[in-house]
Amino acid sequence: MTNPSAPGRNYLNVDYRFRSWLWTTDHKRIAILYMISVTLFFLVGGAAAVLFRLELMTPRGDLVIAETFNKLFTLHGVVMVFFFLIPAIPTVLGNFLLPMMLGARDLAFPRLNLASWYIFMTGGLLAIGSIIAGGVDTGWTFYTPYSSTYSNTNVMLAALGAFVAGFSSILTGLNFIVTTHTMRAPGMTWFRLPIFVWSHYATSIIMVLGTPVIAITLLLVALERGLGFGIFDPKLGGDPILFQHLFWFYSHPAVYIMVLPAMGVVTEIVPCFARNRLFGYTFVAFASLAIAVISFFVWGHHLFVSGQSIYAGMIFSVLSMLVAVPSAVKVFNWTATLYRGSVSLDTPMLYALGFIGLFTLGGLTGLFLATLAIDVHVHDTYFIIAHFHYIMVGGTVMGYLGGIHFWWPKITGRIYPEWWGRLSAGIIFIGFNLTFFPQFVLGYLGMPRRVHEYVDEFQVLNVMSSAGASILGVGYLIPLAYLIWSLRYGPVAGPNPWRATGLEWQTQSPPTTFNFETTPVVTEPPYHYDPGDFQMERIEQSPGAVQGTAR
Amino acid sequence: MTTEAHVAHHFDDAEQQYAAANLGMWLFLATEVLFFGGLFAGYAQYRYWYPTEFAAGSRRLDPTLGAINTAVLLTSSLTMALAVRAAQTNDRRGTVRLLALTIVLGSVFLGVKAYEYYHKYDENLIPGRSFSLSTGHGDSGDLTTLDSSRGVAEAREIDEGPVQIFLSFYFAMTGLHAAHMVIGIGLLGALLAAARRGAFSSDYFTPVEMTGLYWHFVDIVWVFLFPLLYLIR
Amino acid sequence: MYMEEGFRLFPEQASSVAPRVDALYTFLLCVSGFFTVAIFVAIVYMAIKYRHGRPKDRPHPEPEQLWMLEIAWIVMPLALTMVMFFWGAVLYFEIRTPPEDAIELQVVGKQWMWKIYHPQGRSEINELHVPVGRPVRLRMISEDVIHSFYVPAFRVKMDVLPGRYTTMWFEATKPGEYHLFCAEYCGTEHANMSGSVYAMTPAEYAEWLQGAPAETETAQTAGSKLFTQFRCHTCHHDDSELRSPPLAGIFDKSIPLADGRMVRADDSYLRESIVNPMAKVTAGFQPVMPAYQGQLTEEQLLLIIEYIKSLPPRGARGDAS
Amino acid sequence: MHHVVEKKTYYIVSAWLMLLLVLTVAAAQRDLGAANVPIALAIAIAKAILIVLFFMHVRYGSPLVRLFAAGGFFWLLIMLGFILADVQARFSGW
Ligand code: HEA
Ligand code: HEA
Ligand code: HEC
Ligand code: CUA
Ligand SMILES: [Cu+2]
Repeated sequence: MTNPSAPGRNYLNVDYRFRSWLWTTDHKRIAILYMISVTLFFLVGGAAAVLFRLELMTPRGDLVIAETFNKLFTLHGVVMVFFFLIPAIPTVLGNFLLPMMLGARDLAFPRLNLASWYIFMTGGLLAIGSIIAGGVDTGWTFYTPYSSTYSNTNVMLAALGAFVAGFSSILTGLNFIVTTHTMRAPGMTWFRLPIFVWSHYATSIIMVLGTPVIAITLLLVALERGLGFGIFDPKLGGDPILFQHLFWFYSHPAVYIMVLPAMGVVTEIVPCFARNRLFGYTFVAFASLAIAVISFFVWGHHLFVSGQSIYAGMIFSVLSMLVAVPSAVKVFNWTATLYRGSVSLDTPMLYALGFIGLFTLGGLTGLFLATLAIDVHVHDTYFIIAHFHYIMVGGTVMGYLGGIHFWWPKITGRIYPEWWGRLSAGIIFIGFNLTFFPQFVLGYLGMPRRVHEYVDEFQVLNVMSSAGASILGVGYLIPLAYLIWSLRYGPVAGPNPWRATGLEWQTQSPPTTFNFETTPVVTEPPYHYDPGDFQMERIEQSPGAVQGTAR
Repeated sequence: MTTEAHVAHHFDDAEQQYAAANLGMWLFLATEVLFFGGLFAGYAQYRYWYPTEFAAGSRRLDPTLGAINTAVLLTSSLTMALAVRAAQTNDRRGTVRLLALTIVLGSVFLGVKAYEYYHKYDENLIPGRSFSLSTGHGDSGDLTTLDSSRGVAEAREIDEGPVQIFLSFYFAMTGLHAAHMVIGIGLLGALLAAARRGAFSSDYFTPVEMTGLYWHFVDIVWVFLFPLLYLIR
Repeated sequence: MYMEEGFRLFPEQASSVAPRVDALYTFLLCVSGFFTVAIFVAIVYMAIKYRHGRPKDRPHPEPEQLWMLEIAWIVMPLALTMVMFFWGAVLYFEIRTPPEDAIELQVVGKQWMWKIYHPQGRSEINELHVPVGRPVRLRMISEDVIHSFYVPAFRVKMDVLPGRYTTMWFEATKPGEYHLFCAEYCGTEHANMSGSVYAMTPAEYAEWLQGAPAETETAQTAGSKLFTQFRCHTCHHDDSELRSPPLAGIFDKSIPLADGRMVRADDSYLRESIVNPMAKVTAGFQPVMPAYQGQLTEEQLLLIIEYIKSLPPRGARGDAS
Repeated sequence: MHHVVEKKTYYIVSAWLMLLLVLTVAAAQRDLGAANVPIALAIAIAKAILIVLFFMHVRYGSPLVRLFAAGGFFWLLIMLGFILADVQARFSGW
C-alpha cells in the first residue's frame, strides 16, 4: 500500500487491488460499495415493477399467472424497501459525507461499518436466494396468519433476509449517532451542524430503536413456520392484529428512515443553488427530531379497518396529524429559502425542487389517509400505492439522485454532463407523475391493490400508469449511463465546483483517505451563502480546475 | 503499556475513544431492549387474555430451577462487575480469575437451562404438532384437571391453544436469552485469553467494561423473565 | 357488463355515508390543492424572479429567523389538521357503529370466496342482496386468513379476521349492482375474491327472499339443531342455573367474570365462550364446559350464536353488578 | 469517567439482589389477587435499577449515558402502552 497522504493520492487511487476494496474500513470506500449494491437492488426491484406494470395494462391476467404476479409485487416491495430505499441515502451519502461534514477522519467504528455492509449483503443474498428458490408471495408486509401458516412459498428465507439486513441498519444508525456525539471537529457545535447531519441523526434514532422490533417480529414468523411456534396462530387463540402492531411499530417509523435523509440532502442543495442562507435553521433542525420522535406514536394508522379498536384508531389518527406539522415546517422553510436568493437550476436543484413538490403532494395525501373516514374507503386501494410512491419515489428517490449529482464531483472528482442531467430530471418528473397520479383516481374509484386482474372500467387509468412507468424507467437509465461515462470522460471537478459551504468541500476531490490534511476548525454557522455573490462561475467554463486529482 | 498505543488512527485521544465505545455499547443495549421488547409486548397481551392458560402453562415449569438459575446469574453479574474492577485496578490475576468464574457461572446457567429444555421435550411441551398437555409423565399436580379421558359433563378440559402460546413465549424468550448468554460466554472467553496476556490495565480496560455492560444487560432480561414465566399463579 | 358504466373519475355514491365521505374528501382536496398550488407557484415565481445571472442589488436577507412567520406556519397547518381529524373521527364513529334496527347478515370469508347468510335462511356466494333504505349490518369472520370486505360505492370496508368477529354496516340508497372486492391480500386468488352487491327496492328484496329454495331453514333453526347435535343442551337448559349459565337473553349484557373483570357479551365473547370457555369463565360457575375449538366450523358457530341470540330474555340475569 | 467502585458497594448491591430474589419467590407463593403481577414487576424493576445504576456504572456516568440508558426503556413503554391500550379497548368491546 502506498502512502495515503502522498500528493496526488486520494481514497480511490490509493490502492487498486480488489482486496483493498473488500477489506477497506474507509467510510468513503464503504459508501461506494453500498452505492453499487443498492443500485443493483434498485434495478432488480424496478425490473419487477416493469413486469407487473406490463401485466396491469389489461384487466385480464394474460401476461403472468396470479402466483407470479403476487411474487413480483412482493419482490418489488421487499427489495425496494429493505434493500434499496432504507439503506440508500444513509449508507451511500451518509457514510460518505457524515464524517467529512463533522470534520472527522472516519466514523467512530470503521470496522463495524464494514461489517454492516457484509451483513447487508448477506441479508440481500438471502432475499435474492428466496427469489431464486421460487419467490415469496406475502407482500412486503408479511401479514399473519397468511405468512406464518398459509403461504407455501419461501417466506422463511425472505423474512430472514430482512431480519439480517435489519442488523446492518441498526449498526449504521449506532455508528452515526456515536460519531455525531464524539467526533465533531473543534468549533463544530450542534447548531453549526449541517441539517444533513441532523437528519441523519434523527434517522439513526429510528434505526436503533425501531429496527429491533421488526427483527424480533420476523424472527417469530420464521419460528412459527419453521418450528411450529404458535404466537400468531388464530387456531390456538393467537391475535392476527398483534403482528400488525409489531410490524408497524417499526415500519411506520421506517418510512421516515426513508424520507428524513432525503430531506437532509434537499436542505444542503437548496441553499447552495439559491445562494442564500437556510431559512429558519433551528426550526428545520428540530423538525427532524420531532418527526423521528412522533413517528413512533402513529403506527396504528395502518390499522384503521383491521379490527383495531375505534378508540385506538382515533388516538392514532390525531397523532398522525401532528407528525404532518414538522414536515410542513420544513417545506415552508425550504420554499422561503429561495426568497431574495440567486437561484440557478442545475440538475441537483431540479431534483431538490422536484422533491419539494412531490413530497408535498405525497404528504398531503397522507393526511387523507390519516383522516379516519376517508381511510376506511381508500385503505388497501391504489390510493395508498400512489401516496407512498409520491413520497418514496417522487420524494426520496429524487432526493437521492439530487444528492448523487450534487456530491458526484466530490465522490469521483469528475463533473457529470449537465445537459443530460437536466434532461433526465425532466423525463423522470414527467414519467413519475404520469405513472402515479392516475393511481390516486384509481384508488378513490376503489381499485384494490395487489391484484393482477381488475374490472374493465379501470383500464384506461392503468394504461396511463403503465405508460408513465416506461417513461420513468428510461428516465432512470439515462443517469446510470452518463454517470458511468463521466467517470472517465467528465471534466475534472476541483475541490469545490459549486462553491458550497460545508467542510466536505474544503478538502480535495476526491478526498484523501483521512479526509483532511489537518483537522479543520469551525468558526461559522453553516450555509453562509451570499445572494449578492452572483458571479458564481459556471463550472463548465471553470478553467482553473485542478488537474491531476482524479484518477 | 501506554494509553496512546490503543488509540485508533481516527480518534484524537483515548478519552474520545472510550466515550465512543461507551455510547456505542449503550445504544446497542437500547436496541436490545426493544428486541426483547417485542416479545414482552406479545407476552403481555396474551397473558391479559388468557390468564388461566398462562398459569397452567407456568405450572409446567420448575420454579426451583428458575430461582437457582436467577441466583447463579445474579452472582455472575457480581463477579463480572468485580472483574471490571480488577482490570481497572491493574489486578491481572484477579481479572483472569473473575472472568473465569463468570464463565463458569454462565455455563452452569446454560446447563440448567439445557436440562429444563430436555425435560420439556420429554413431556411433549415443545410447541408444534406434537405438543400435548396430557401425554408425557409430568410432575405437576394440576394434571388431574387436564385429564381428557372423562365424560364430557365432568371434564374440565383446558384449552391447549393458549397454553401452547405460553410455551412458545417461554421457548422464544429463554431461547433468545440463552443465545445471548452463549455469545456473552464467547466474548468472555476472548477477554480471558487477552487478560492472561496482560492486555488490560488501568489505562485500557474498555473491552472488559463493555462486555460487562452486555453481561449485566443479559442478566436484567432474566430478572424479568423469571417472575413472568415461572411464577404465575 | 361493467363496461357500460364506462370511464369515470369519481365512484358512484350509493350509500347513506357515501356523500358525506365525499364531502370530507372534497374538503381535503381543496386544502391539498391550495397548498400544492401555492408551493408550486411560489417556487416557480421565485426561481424566475430571483434567478441567477439577473444581478440585482439585493440587500442581505432578513435575519435568519422570523418567529412570527414560523409560528404562523406551524399553527395554521395544525389547525387545519385538527379540522380534518374531528370531521373524520365523527364520521368514522358513525361508520363503525351500526344502528340498532339494522338487518343482520352473517358473512364468512374463506380463500377465495364470500358466503353470506340472511336471517331468513337464504345464503349466497359472492353476491349480496340488500334492500335500499334499510341499514344492514354484517357480522363477519374468516375461516383462514385475513380478508377485507369492501364495497367502494358504499365507501365502507372492514377486515374479516380469523378467530374473531368484526362488524360493518351500511345503508344502500340507490338500487343497482355494485362491486364487492376483497381488499386485504389473502393469497393466490385474492384478485378474484370479488362479486357484486345488489341493492334492491324493499319489495324486490322481499320477493328475492321468497325465492329461496324450499327446504332452507332459518339460521336460528339450523343453530338450534346444532345446539342439540353438539349436546350443548345437556348443560344449558332452562333451569340449569346452578351448573351452567342459562344462555337466554345474555346477548349484549355485561357479564361478570370469575377473575373480577367484566365483559360485554357480544358476538366475539359468545364465540370465545364456546371455542375456548376457559379464557373467560363466568363468575359463579365452575369451569367445566369443554372447549369446542376445532370441532365447529365458523359457519356452525355463526348459526349457534344466531340461535343463542334469538332466545328470549328470561328476567334478571347477567346484568347483575 | 474511570470511576472505580468500592468492592463493598458491589457486595451490598449483590446482597440486595439476592434478597429481592427471595422476596419475589415468597410473594409468588401467596395469592395476592390482582396485586401479584404488579408486585412481581416492581421487584424485577427494582433489581434492574440496582444493576443498571451500580454494576453498569450509570450512577457514575455522564448525563448522555443516562439518557441513552433510559431511552430504550422509554421506547419500550411507548410500544407496550399503545398495544395494551388497544388490547384493553378491544377486550372491553369498544
Ligand atoms: C417515505 C415514506 C412515507 C412518508 C414520509 C409518509 C408520510 C405520511 N404518511 Fe404514509 N405510507 C407510506 C410511506 C410514507 N408515508 C407507505 C409505504 C405506506 C403503505 C404501506 C403499505 O401498506 O404497504 C403508507 C401508508 C400510510 C397510511 C395508511 C393507509 C392505509 O393503509 O390505510 C397512512 C394513514 O394515516 C399514512 C399517513 C401518512 C402521513 C400523515 C404522513 C406525513 O408524514 C406526511 C407529512 C407531509 C405533509 C403534510 C406535506 C407537507 C406539508 C405541507 C405542504 C403543508 C401543508 C400541511 C398541512 C395543511 C398539514 N401513510
Ligand atoms: C421504496 C421504494 C419503491 C420504489 C422506488 C418503487 C418504484 C416503483 N413502483 Fe413500487 N412499491 C413499493 C415501493 C417502491 N416502488 C412498495 C413498498 C410497494 C408495496 C408492495 C406490496 O404491496 O407488498 C409497491 C407497490 C407497487 C405497485 C402496486 C402493486 C400492487 O399492489 O399490485 C405498483 C403498481 O404500479 C408499483 C409501481 C412502481 C413503479 C412503476 C416504480 C418505478 O419507480 C420503478 C422505476 C424503475 C425502473 C423501471 C427500473 C429501471 C430499470 C430497467 C428499466 C431495467 C429493466 C430491466 C429489465 C426489464 C430486464 N409499486
Ligand atoms: C359440561 C357442560 C357444558 C356443555 C356441554 C356446554 N356448556 Fe356452555 N357453559 C357451561 C358452563 C359451566 C359455563 C359457565 C362457565 C364458563 O364461562 O366457562 C358455560 C358458559 C357458556 C357460555 C357463556 C355464557 C355466559 O353467561 O357468559 C356460552 C355462550 C356457552 N356456554 C355456550 C355453549 C354452547 C354453544 C355449547 C355447545 C356447543 C355449550 N355451551 C356446551 C357448561 C357447558
Ligand atoms: Cu380475500 Cu383478499
Ligand atoms: Cu405510516
